[in-house]
Amino acid sequence: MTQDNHNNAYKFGMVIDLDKCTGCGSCMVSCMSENNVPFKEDESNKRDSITWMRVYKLTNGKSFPDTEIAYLPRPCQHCGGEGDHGHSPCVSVCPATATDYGYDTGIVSQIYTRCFGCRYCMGACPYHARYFNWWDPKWPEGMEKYLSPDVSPRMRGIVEKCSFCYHRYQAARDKAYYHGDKDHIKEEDYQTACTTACPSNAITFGDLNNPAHKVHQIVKPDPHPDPRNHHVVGKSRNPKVFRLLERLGTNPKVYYLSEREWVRKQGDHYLEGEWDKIKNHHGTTSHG
Amino acid sequence: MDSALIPEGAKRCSLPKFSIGMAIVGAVLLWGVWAMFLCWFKGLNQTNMNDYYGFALWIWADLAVIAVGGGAFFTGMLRYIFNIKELKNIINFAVIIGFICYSSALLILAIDIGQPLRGWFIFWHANIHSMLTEVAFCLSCYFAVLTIEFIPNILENRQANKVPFFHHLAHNMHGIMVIFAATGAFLSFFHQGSLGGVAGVMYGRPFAVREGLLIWPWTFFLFTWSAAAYGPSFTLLVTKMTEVITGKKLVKDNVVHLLAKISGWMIVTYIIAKIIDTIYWAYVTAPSLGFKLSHFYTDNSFYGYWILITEIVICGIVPGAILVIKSTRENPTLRLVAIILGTIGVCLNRWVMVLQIMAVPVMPFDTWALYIPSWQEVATTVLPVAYGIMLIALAYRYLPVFPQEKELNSVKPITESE
Amino acid sequence: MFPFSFEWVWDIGHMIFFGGLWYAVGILSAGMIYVILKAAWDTMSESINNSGESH
Amino acid sequence: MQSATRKKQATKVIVSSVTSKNQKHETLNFNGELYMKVDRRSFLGLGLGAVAGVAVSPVGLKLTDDSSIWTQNWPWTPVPVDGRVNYEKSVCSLCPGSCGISVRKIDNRPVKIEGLSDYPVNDGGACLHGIAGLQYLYDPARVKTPLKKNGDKFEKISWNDAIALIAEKLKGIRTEGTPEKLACITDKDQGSVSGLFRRLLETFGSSEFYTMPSLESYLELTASTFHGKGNTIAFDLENANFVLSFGAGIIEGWGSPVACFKANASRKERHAKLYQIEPRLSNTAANADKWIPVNPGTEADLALGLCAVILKNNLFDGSATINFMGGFNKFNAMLKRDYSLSKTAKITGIKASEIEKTAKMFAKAKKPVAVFGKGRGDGAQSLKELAAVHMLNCLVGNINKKGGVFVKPVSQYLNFPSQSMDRVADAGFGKNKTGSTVNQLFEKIDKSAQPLIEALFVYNANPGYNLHDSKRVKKTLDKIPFKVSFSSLLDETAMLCDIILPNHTFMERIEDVPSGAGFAKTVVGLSKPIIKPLLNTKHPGDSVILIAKALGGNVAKSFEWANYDQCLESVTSNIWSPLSKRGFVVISKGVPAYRPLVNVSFLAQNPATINAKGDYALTLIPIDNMRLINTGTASSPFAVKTVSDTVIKGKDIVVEINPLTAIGLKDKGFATLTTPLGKARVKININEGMMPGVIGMVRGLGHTFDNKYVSNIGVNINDLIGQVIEPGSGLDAAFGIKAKLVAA
Repeated sequence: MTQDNHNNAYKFGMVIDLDKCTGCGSCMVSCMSENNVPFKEDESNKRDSITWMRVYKLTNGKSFPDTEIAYLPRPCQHCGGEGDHGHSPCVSVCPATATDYGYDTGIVSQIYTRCFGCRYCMGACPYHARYFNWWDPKWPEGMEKYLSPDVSPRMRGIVEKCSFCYHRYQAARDKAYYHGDKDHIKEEDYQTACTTACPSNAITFGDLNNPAHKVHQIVKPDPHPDPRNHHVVGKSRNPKVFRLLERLGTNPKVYYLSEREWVRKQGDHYLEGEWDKIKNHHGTTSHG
Repeated sequence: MDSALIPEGAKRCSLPKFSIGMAIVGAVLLWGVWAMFLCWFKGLNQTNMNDYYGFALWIWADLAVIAVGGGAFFTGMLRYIFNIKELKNIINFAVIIGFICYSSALLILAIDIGQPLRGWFIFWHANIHSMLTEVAFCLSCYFAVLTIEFIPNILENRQANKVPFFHHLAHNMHGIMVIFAATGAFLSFFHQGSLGGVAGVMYGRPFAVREGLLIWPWTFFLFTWSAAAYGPSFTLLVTKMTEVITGKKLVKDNVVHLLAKISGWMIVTYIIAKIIDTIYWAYVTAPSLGFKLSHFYTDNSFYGYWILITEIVICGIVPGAILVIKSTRENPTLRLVAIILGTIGVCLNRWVMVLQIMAVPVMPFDTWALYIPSWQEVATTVLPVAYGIMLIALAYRYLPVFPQEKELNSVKPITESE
Repeated sequence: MFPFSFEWVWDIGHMIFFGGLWYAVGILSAGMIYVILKAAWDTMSESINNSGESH
Repeated sequence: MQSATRKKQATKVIVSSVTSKNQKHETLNFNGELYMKVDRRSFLGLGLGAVAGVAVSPVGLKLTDDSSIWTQNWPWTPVPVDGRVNYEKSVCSLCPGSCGISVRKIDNRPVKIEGLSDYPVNDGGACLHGIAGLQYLYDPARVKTPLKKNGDKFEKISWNDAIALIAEKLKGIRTEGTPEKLACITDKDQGSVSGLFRRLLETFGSSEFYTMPSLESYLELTASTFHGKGNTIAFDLENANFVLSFGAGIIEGWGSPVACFKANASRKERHAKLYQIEPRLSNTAANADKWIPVNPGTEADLALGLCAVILKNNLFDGSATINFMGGFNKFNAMLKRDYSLSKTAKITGIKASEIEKTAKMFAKAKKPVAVFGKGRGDGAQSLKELAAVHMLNCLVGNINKKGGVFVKPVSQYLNFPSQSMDRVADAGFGKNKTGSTVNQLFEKIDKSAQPLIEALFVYNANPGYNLHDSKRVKKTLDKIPFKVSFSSLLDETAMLCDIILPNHTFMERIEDVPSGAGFAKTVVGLSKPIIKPLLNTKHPGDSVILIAKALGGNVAKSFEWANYDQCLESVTSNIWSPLSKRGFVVISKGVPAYRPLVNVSFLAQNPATINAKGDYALTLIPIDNMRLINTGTASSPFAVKTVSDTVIKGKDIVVEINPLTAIGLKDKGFATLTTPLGKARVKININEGMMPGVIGMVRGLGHTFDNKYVSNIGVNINDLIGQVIEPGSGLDAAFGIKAKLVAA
């Protein structure tokens, strides 16, 4: 079952510049509109509100007037799992193979018609990127007319999450196939709905395996496991780039970029004094 | 009126009195059934679960009943495989309790899943890497074993046993029960373990994750061990309750002492392992992920260090000690205290391994998630209790559950039919 | 669940897991079939014996 | 013996019942007692047999499979219809931003709105409201047909009858010889539809044409105060390297939002600085290089204080002051007198050293620009504040320089043919306008015993919601005998009107959409009908033309187009060809070439600073949140969904206060907010990013019309703040109001 997640395949990923992100919410709405996400009367309980892309507000914890705010958009992190072998926290626990890891794309899929709603994957995901359909999705009379046929609306009782707009990948693949080069999807042909919508261009999306792609150039992923923690693969060699809860070994494909140290520090947990030792360590020195 | 069905020589209360009792419990059961249907027809929005709290009250109940139902597999293993003869006097009851617990667990799972009509996908599209798949397979198979173990007892009903086929069937089943029991022990070992594994493999949740052996995190073994340790305690507790309610002595002291002693030693060994596991987790596993122990027990209104101390010391070391020491074990009051504490302890452990896991924030900027169950959740959690009481009452009334009952409650002893 | 379903992979994990499962299911069903048949046989033979006696 | 027989027979039945029906009949031969017992057992056996039989048959499997397939295709879960994908370009007109959009359609069905790449305003980006635009199109709360008020209820009415009714009323007013008693309120005065309304009023004989307060109107007012009438101001944010923003929510929807987002995001690469001056740590303040908390309402004083530092230290651009007129020395003397460093520090609550440092940084920056317009820029403002901030630009000489402020004539791309005026029209149009602003209009109507206005047209505006003291505005509206709303939704103002003429939404209509709101380039886009009108609505331009034709006479003569489409093509004839082909025309870009005069007379006399009304200890100020619209309509369900639970919780509005102010109040607890105007129940959010002594409440909530997803949530802050008219400008300058908070 263990397959190679490193070569000859796409590894789609994202880097979000938190200094550019303004928390405007375009990515959230673009995602909802692209992926037929429903809405209900009261969405103020954020713990039962389906937002594949959720924007968290971070504060530096200081009091007035030294307070600072940053926004952190959180799509599904499309974890590669420990050692980047494809055993994402959610995929490895799903009892019915309703969520799967695409070794050819690095995308964690969700099969709505197979999921039977045990919610184990939600428990296993530390990012709360997975959402349960507690209610039947209902559109006000007439509004179902704007639903896109590219993404099927989900039924009550199942789990859903960000798919990196997988249908856009399929469209790009079809296009590449049509143009006779089916193995090479162009960077601009496959972009997620949140990426294209972001008015600040804070989101960059592409193939982390492809050095020509912007994500690769920003992230500079380390192909070797972190010598301090062999579960961690693909650590960024850019000192300003981090991943959420990187130390857990989930190996997300969503990276974050910030010049602000306090923001980077909020990406993970550190024991006293650890941050100062760790903050300047950025992957191995060798190149791959 | 139903005297023809009551075991020969046994005294039971009058049918009207019995019916009234059943009606009261039945009302509670109906309340639970109503809630269950609400959850099925309207969906899980009937609960107060949410995306942070995907596992909630009844999953705790599910794990708890399976843990306390562990008395069945462990007693069965001791009775049939290790051939400890005395235990035959309590094995029927242990099996019934196990049957109730496991059927309840399956029912809860059927309510808990968002798409009950697709529940069978867990078998059909099984992901062998998932601990839950292992749970589902072993749980269903083991439930089959418990049913098989229960059937002879049912067939021993006075009227049923008059049917020659049933009589022979019961007899033949007893004959090869060792094979079923062995299979049951094997299955039970794995599913108890995989329930522990459910939490332990969640490496995205530093509160839950444990290192382990091969594919199994330590919680795998701890769960099996704790079920084997506390399960018999629960069997004894229910036996005691049945004795109090019926006002009769049903199991001889030597049998009770033996089971209590076994439970005691299992608890002591388990709690040592649990303490080692906790220390290793608190000082090695969690810090390696950047977490201090205080992260898991402070900054919220419910989960404090008290829960850790209650589980390990008050409901672990204390009952273990009481049951291991002969003098305290044979003191009925202390023994009762011990089996009650033990039962609470294992339930608390399951609570921590289900509910606290969900509550602890993982992302640094996230907050504690606490939730209060809805009445539908409470009702469906109470449902198995009502169902269990009814089934025990029916079984006690109509089946020869306690072989020693007649001997202990009549002037002239009657020999066993077996 | 079955080797003919498309998720099936002939790897060590599937073989051990499903091997264990089918083994357990096999024992249980074989055991039950055995006791039912034997009980039926016992009943028949007893009933034949009984009939013989009563006539 | 007896019992042994029974047992034997019973067994036989049990065994045989599964195998043979014939043998079962034998049991009928037994006597009664025996028969009963045997039958019960045979029944049991039969039952078990049946269960076993069904269990081994494929029926169970088939049913299990079918039921799961059913759950995968629940009929109540919609299945979107597939079709051919195509994209159409258009322009969004939900806000003054005027972004280009690309609409993805499946056959003729729009399914997604995205930003249009290469559009000169937004180049691919889009804001959440634009992306959610289809929710306005398909909103079930839309007005489906013309409505006429009868008592408290609306009745359906045909278009013909509605137009006839309006014409009859208006003719009545004209016959009375008081055409000036027809007024009109729209959102803006740019574009052909507003032009048609104004034309209708003028030819009818009224100058009572008002626009709602907007950044555009403030820009024009500021420009005319300094540089003469007919001018407007734009900010070259994408090239400025030091932006000193006086509370302008550059990433909160100020100006042309997406263009501002882009300019702001590019700061990182351009190493451009942003200093944000406002009492609250807004997203703009958080994103800025420096946040300077200022006492609310003292922004003008701070700006003048900064001017004083610049002048004192001779840091101003000498060559720029050549163009100054209107008493520069007087202005200088006034600053020396009233805005010494220590005085300014005291008023604004900012350290003197900080003021001095900021002034020097601003003056020494290569391409500095000072930006005004608190929040989204369309809220209450005083001309003093607008002017004081703009004075900074004038002093550092960044007018009509790259990265500075562009002063340019208001774009006149429309060519309406000359209109026909009769005697009544001339007389009415010649009369003085009742108020210089819409706020003043309502104040005068409210205070007057006579009906100043007999008929009112409201287009794309919701004064009954948007203006301060909205309860009083609604009462004032009630004093106007005849009101017509041109609206797609039954909003607060429309509900008070006598006739509602429903508009096509921007997805259903063609229209010229000029950019504005301080955007450096002037772009006219063409909004196109992406979908055929879904309801019995009309283009507002067509509604106006129909009314004009029904009025007859000189009015009808001035509206000789067959319909709006023809009108648009003719009035945009200069640019129609490129506009219709490319979808947009860039009227001007780059730095305007001329050096405008700078008239400082308004500031030289140091107009009074407006203070907040009331004597409570705290000050309530509005917050502009990007995720909530605060124009007349409510935000879309998607937008409301994204709003944080520290803004909306359930149906409650959450207000922000500093922990130091929150004495006796608990985070997430309830409190009663009291202002001189009224009370509201609010939830508390204790927030370190709020200045002590200040309460922040979001704008855009508390709509009262019927829409369960977006309406009846929280309170409308305009119910709690009363207007304070600035003498001279006529602007409502109430930046906030004094308030108290008591735990509830």
